Amino acid sequence: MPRSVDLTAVVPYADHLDDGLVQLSFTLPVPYSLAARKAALELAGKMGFEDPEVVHYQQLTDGYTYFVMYGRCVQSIDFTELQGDGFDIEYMSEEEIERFAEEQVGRAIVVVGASTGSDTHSVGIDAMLNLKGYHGHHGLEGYRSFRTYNLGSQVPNSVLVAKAIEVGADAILVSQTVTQQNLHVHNLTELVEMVEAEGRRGEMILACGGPRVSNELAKELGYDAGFSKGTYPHHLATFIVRELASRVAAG
Amino acid sequence: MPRSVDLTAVVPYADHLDDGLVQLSFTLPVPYSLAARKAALELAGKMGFEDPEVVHYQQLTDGYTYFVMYGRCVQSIDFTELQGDGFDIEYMSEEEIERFAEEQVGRAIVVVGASTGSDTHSVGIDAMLNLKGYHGHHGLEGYRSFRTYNLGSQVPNSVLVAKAIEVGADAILVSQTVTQQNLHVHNLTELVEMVEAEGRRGEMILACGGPRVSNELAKELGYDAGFSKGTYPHHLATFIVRELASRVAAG
Amino acid sequence: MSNSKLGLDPGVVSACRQAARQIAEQVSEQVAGRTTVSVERSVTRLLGVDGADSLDVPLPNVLVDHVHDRGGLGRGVAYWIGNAMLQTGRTPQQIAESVSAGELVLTELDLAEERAIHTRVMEECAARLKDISGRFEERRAMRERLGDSPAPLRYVLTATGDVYEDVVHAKAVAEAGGDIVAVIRSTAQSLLDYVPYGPTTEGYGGTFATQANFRIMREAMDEWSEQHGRYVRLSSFCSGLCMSEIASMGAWEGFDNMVNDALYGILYRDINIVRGLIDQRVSRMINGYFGVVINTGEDNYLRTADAIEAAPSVTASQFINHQLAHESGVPDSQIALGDAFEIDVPVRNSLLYQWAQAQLTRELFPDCPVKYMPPTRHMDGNLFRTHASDTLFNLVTIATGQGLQTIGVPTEGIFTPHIHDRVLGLQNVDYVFNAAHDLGEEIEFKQGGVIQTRAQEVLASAHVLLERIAQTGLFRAIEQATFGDVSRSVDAGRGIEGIVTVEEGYFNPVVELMREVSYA
Amino acid sequence: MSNSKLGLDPGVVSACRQAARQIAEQVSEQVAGRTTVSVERSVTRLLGVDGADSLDVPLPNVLVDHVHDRGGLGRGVAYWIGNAMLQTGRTPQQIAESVSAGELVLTELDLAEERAIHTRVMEECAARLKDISGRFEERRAMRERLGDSPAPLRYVLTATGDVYEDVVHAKAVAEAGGDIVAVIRSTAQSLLDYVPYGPTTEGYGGTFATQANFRIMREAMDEWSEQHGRYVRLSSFCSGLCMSEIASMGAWEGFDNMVNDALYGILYRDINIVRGLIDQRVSRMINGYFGVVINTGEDNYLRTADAIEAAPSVTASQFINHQLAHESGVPDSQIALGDAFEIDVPVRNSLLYQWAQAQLTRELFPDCPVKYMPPTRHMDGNLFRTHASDTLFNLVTIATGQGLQTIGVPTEGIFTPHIHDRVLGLQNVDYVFNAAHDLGEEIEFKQGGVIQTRAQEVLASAHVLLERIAQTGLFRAIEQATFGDVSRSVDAGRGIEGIVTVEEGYFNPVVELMREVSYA
Ligand code: B12
Ligand code: B12
Ligand SMILES: Cc1ncc(COP(=O)(O)O)c(C=O)c1O
Ligand SMILES: Cc1ncc(COP(=O)(O)O)c(C=O)c1O
Repeated sequence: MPRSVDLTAVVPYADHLDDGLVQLSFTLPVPYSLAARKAALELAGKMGFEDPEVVHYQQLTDGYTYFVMYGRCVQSIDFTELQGDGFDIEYMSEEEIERFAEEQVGRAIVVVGASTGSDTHSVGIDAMLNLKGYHGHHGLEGYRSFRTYNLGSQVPNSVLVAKAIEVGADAILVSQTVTQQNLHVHNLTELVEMVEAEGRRGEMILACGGPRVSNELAKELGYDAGFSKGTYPHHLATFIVRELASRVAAG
Repeated sequence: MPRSVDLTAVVPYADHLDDGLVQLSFTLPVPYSLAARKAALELAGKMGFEDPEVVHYQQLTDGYTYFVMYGRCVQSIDFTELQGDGFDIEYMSEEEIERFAEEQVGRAIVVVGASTGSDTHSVGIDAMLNLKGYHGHHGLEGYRSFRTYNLGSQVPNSVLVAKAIEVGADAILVSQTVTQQNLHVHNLTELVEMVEAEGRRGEMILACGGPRVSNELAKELGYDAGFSKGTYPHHLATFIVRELASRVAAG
Repeated sequence: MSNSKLGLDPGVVSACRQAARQIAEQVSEQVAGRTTVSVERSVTRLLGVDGADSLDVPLPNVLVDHVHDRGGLGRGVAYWIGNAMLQTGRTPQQIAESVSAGELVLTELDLAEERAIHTRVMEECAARLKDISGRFEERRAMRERLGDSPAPLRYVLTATGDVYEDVVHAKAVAEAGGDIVAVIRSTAQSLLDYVPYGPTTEGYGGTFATQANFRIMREAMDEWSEQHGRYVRLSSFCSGLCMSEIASMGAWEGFDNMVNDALYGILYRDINIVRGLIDQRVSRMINGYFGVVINTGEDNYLRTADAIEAAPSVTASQFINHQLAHESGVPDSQIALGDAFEIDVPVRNSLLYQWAQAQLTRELFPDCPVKYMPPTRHMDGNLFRTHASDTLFNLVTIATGQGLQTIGVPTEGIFTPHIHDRVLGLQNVDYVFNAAHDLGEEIEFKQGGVIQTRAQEVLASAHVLLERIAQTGLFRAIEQATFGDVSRSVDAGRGIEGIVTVEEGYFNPVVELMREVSYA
Repeated sequence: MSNSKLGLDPGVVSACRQAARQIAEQVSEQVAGRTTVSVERSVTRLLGVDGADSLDVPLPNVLVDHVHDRGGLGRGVAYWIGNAMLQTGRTPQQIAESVSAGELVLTELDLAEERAIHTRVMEECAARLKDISGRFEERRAMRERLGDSPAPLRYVLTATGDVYEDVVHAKAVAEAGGDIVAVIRSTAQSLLDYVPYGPTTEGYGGTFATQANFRIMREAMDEWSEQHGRYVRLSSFCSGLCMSEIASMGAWEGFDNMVNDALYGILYRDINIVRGLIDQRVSRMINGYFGVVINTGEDNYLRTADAIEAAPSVTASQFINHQLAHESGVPDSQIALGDAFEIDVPVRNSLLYQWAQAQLTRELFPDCPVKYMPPTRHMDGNLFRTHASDTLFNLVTIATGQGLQTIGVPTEGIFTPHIHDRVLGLQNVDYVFNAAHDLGEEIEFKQGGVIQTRAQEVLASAHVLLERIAQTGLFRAIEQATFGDVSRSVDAGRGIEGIVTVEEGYFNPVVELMREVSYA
């Protein structure tokens, strides 16, 4: 008979339920040798994998060896706890958002956005804000209920914060694409600190986005939300109007 | 200045020394959702990864989600210990083996090999034993110092052991390719048990091979050595003549 | 051929066909006058016998062994069943059960008049075939209603060993665009001289082909097809010692495709040549009759012989297999000849040679769908290397318009695929089929260039080979390791003891009924 | 063009060239009579000035600012240096150091006779250029001795931000067959109006282009080349506010290639149009003079505009860039025009369109090497999807015979590549270049098929566009968002304050010396 998944103790599935197989790959800065292979196996062991196996390894250059491995993960996750966690957001459509905003906020919502620091990647923030939008979905500029300011790219955090204060923004929207050496973390942190230093953190929604920004990371850095690949303008708009409505409701 | 690798505490290298980045991928038997993503992140956390990140995830079918992730491995390996471990075997050439065998063994070395059980993959054992060999390297049949019996594929363990006893084999060579559900482990274990039951374990070298056989696994199962992808006949021959020579020396 | 992209010589092509016809006719003569235990078991199955005894021996085996032990198989099992039906008034299933229970000895019953027996059995068998055909009609209607995918169809293996896991994997395949799910068999089922009974969850490298497993898969995929509005086909293996039986089981359960090639068993499982070819003949007849597409196994040769050197043997084998299939009544549209993308990765211009070979197969057999297999032999644990080879494989598939394509997966060199590996493979297929959709139409090959020259050379060598085989006969050619570098002799091999010389009065209702409507 | 695979109309092609020539001439007129601070700084560099002051301000900046602050830059920095050399007998480097130390004010020295100044400076500059040329000669000899790879050359980026890490990555690239290592710059170096000094280890998304970093890379790669008997080229970026200075630095350190395109800075870094084009002119002159290959940046347009719609703008820009490069004395063999494989993955027949575009570029500029860029915009975190796109990209590269190819890596959509990612990318390149080695020779495109039609349409639209730009001028076209969907106006943008109108008696020894031997 078919066995069924125990959602309180989920492990990876490859060929059979509960086989736990995980693929991993990495480079070790050690010379290509049988000893290198052994090191990779031991390291996988330390990561908690059982029966780790090297299926491919090769020299990259003197002293560097690349591995492709498989191992059996014996840790498990209680999925039932996460399910309840309200993660599966229901997004509103453009029309629903307009109606909701009218009813629950009742005034133009002002947002200011930019790609900050030295980042010249503007396609992400443009996708959210410009009329053209993304994959056939309008950007916020096209919503009746929003008034948008898109400052473009390479915008210093100070300029963005000043503009937000100037126009009395309800939300600041930041895009970050270059993440090497955690550049985005530095940039995003600086912005929050500036807003706080100005004493405006309470008045404004702070949201950020980018291919390697997650909601978790955003919250950790002091933002209200973070958005990653696959975001459409109405996702962002849903979040903003709901958040504003609840703030309005809370007085 | 360039930093140098600390071989007593090696961690994975991706972009920078000691960044520890590892790529992993796996499927979880949970529905495609933000909760699934969260589960993957938590699981990576349990594997000991810091800053785990989902760079791609997708639904496979209802209730199954595939993930590609990166995480920072904080465990390290003392490579200096492994280096000393004699892993970097020096193989002899065909000529060296012939000479060594003449001098140190002094008689024909008899080996019997097969692909056992239901396994019909004979290319691996043929590569080791047949004259044609592998990638331009002779198989043992072509060595003056060896007398070889290749029983082919689909050979029951009992037949292989009987043949080995019959011809007074110095070594039994087993090939195993089908490994799903650990079929190879069952087959290989059975053979060792048979040889032991016959009271012949001491007299014979047992070696096995196959794409997913490792030296470690072989030893764990009671073999003297295991050989994986990339093995050439002279690797196997080097091992056999050295082993025999030391047994001869030990009396 | 008139607008051949390869500049093939029509004279050489028809000489090849002529030689292949000769070879096939010789084979027919050489296997004539014999039946096998498994052919007889498939007759019992198509008369409606199913189930197993308390020791898990399938009733078709019980029945056929019963007759065989008593020296009666030379007349054909149908004769004895027919007689018993007349004498006892029971159905074939009831007869089998009684025999199994030891309550009935078929060879000891009074014998009815021959004509009467024949008529009774034919009537019973015709009714069964009609049932099955009716179910296939419904299935064709379903396929039309849900809509059919254009070629190349995406053919995907599952191989977990557990039929319930295979269902999960098959759904992932369907969701990612797979058109045909093939449940790979547990290793060495080829060697069993019976078909296991019931659902199974413990196979290695594949899942046992049992009727229950077929049914479980079929129901699951039909459900998926209805829910998602796209028909998903199923496939399994008619190979080994039970070729024709599995063909019958597949027919009962509405399988759309069947790997069907005796040569695989002969070469790689050491099955006796004659046994294999007799079983294949009946097995293909059954597949052909119900509209099931058969896949032949030439691709396997390239797993053990060098793909560049062995190319002519692949082409020659395709000609022979094509004729053998015709002789069993399988029309072109149901003959998916085997071919593979197996040239070693570092070979200079390998893509050109692959392209030449793939195009050659298409031009030689324009009405056959061709089963094109992915790179596997030279693949290893470097998942990215395999994925790159699969990309070019997909390109050749679409550019040469193959009929069906077994997809490649990144883990080809290591595992039977993990659930996501096939999805990654199918995404690659989708991408390439779409990106290069009309590439085949768009390009022409240089006159006398590498591709044309290669194709012409392979054809010429295949021709020489076919002429030689027409001289010596297929059996001798197999002995000479013509295919896959493997040699087998005609008087050895597994299953030889299951060959039975037919006696005066032998008859086989399945063959008789099917030949009536056979392909002319 | 006579045996064009695409059936291009030679009349249209020459009309395009004609329009581009007109556009380039207009640009020359529009930027004439002006110099920039960075052009002047590169003059100081080519007179031998190097180093930085205690605040890390590079001496070329100290010197040029010193003259500029005193209103003297209209005569050119060479005039003041030459005068100081005559008056003080010091070398340019000593002069710069004295100025930096506040011991010398160039504009307050007595003024020598103009002719004498000119002669002295020309002599000094010629000696420096000769030094550099000599080193390039040695380098060419080394390249010949070690053997050169055939096109397409494999161009690979490193981008760790730490020059010492870049060395490690570059060695892995070399080992895996990379021909050219390009050290990507730290983000926003474009915006710095100076070149940082010394070795650096803290860049983001790339490593600062400094002379010390250039030297470290060059030494490491020369060592590798000698050890392994294969010459590895180096490349960096002449873009941003210091185009001509970086060209001089690259020349000193023996860099073989340079990305050199003002449009990148203008469109994506908001650098002023005029500033960009003046800097580019001198920068290209320097690259051209020493035999350095320049890479242009048309590929970038396809990262922000749709690759199908924007194709004519790419072709038009190639025509213009080609003429602008000619005007700066760069011969065809050193002009690697930009192009990219950037059509969105799900587009039906995208491979055919890519092929058409790639072939078009080759046929329009048969003697230019072309820099062909990998899919990046539509790549995501699915590493296998990216690798499959890279495989087809590699196929088009080899089949159309591109001059150099920036390789794709599986992580393109996520990270600057990890050390092994480039190796995986290079293995893919190796595989495809080898497997499809002679494919380009082998195939012809159907007359009036998808590929020919597409290429002809793109050319026709490019022609219309070029005629329009020839009417309105390049500046207006940029304002109208013709390239990359980005609009920039001529009187705004960064670096505009660094433009200096030249006065009577202005001279620039670098330009004068280089024009003598310039390409006719
Ligand atoms: C286009 C592009 C460029 C263009 C940018 C033009 C422009 N005006 O934007 C140009 C050519 C100028 C460029 C230059 C460089 N680039 Co670039 N570039 C890309 C590329 C190809 C596509 C990015 C893109 O437009 N994606 C499409 C948009 C729609 O996706 P997105 O940004 O993720 O946005 C979505 C979500 O993230 C989210 N989102 C994003 N922002 C926000 C904000 C808010 C508030 C919300 C709610 C949501 C949200 O919603 C969007 C829609 O779903 C990527 C590769 C790739 N495939 O990602 C490399 C890439 C981003 N570039 C990279 C680099 C390194 C550079 C350079 C720094 C290289 C160099 N040193 O020279 C330069 C300089 C740029 C700089 N300093 O900023 C790296 C970044 C590596 C890293 N992780 O650090 C990448 C990943 C390429 C690579 N693999 O190396 N680049
Ligand atoms: C060729 C082949 C076949 C041929 C075999 C013909 C033959 N006579 O050998 C045929 C077509 C018959 C076949 C059939 C099947 N195959 Co098969 N086959 C392969 C293939 C393509 C190549 C294997 C090969 O020959 N490699 C070349 C040799 C030289 O390499 P090697 O065996 O690793 O040997 C080297 C080392 O391992 C070592 N070595 C090996 N043995 C020994 C022994 C000793 C003593 C020593 C010292 C060294 C040593 O040295 C050798 C040289 O370096 C692989 C895919 C792949 N790329 O690996 C699939 C593969 C092995 N097959 C597979 C499967 C599942 C099957 C089937 C079971 C499928 C089915 N259910 O129908 C069938 C049935 C076979 C069976 N039950 O055994 C799977 C195995 C999955 C798994 N890990 O369990 C693979 C990996 C394909 C896949 N991805 O699904 N197959
Ligand atoms: C034609 C054919 N039949 C059958 C099989 C399955 O093999 P077995 O049942 O012998 O394990 C294969 C596998 O490669 C095949 O190609
Ligand atoms: C032509 C060109 N110049 C320069 C760069 C690097 O950019 P920056 O220095 O502005 O970060 C790029 C990167 O895409 C480019 O294409």
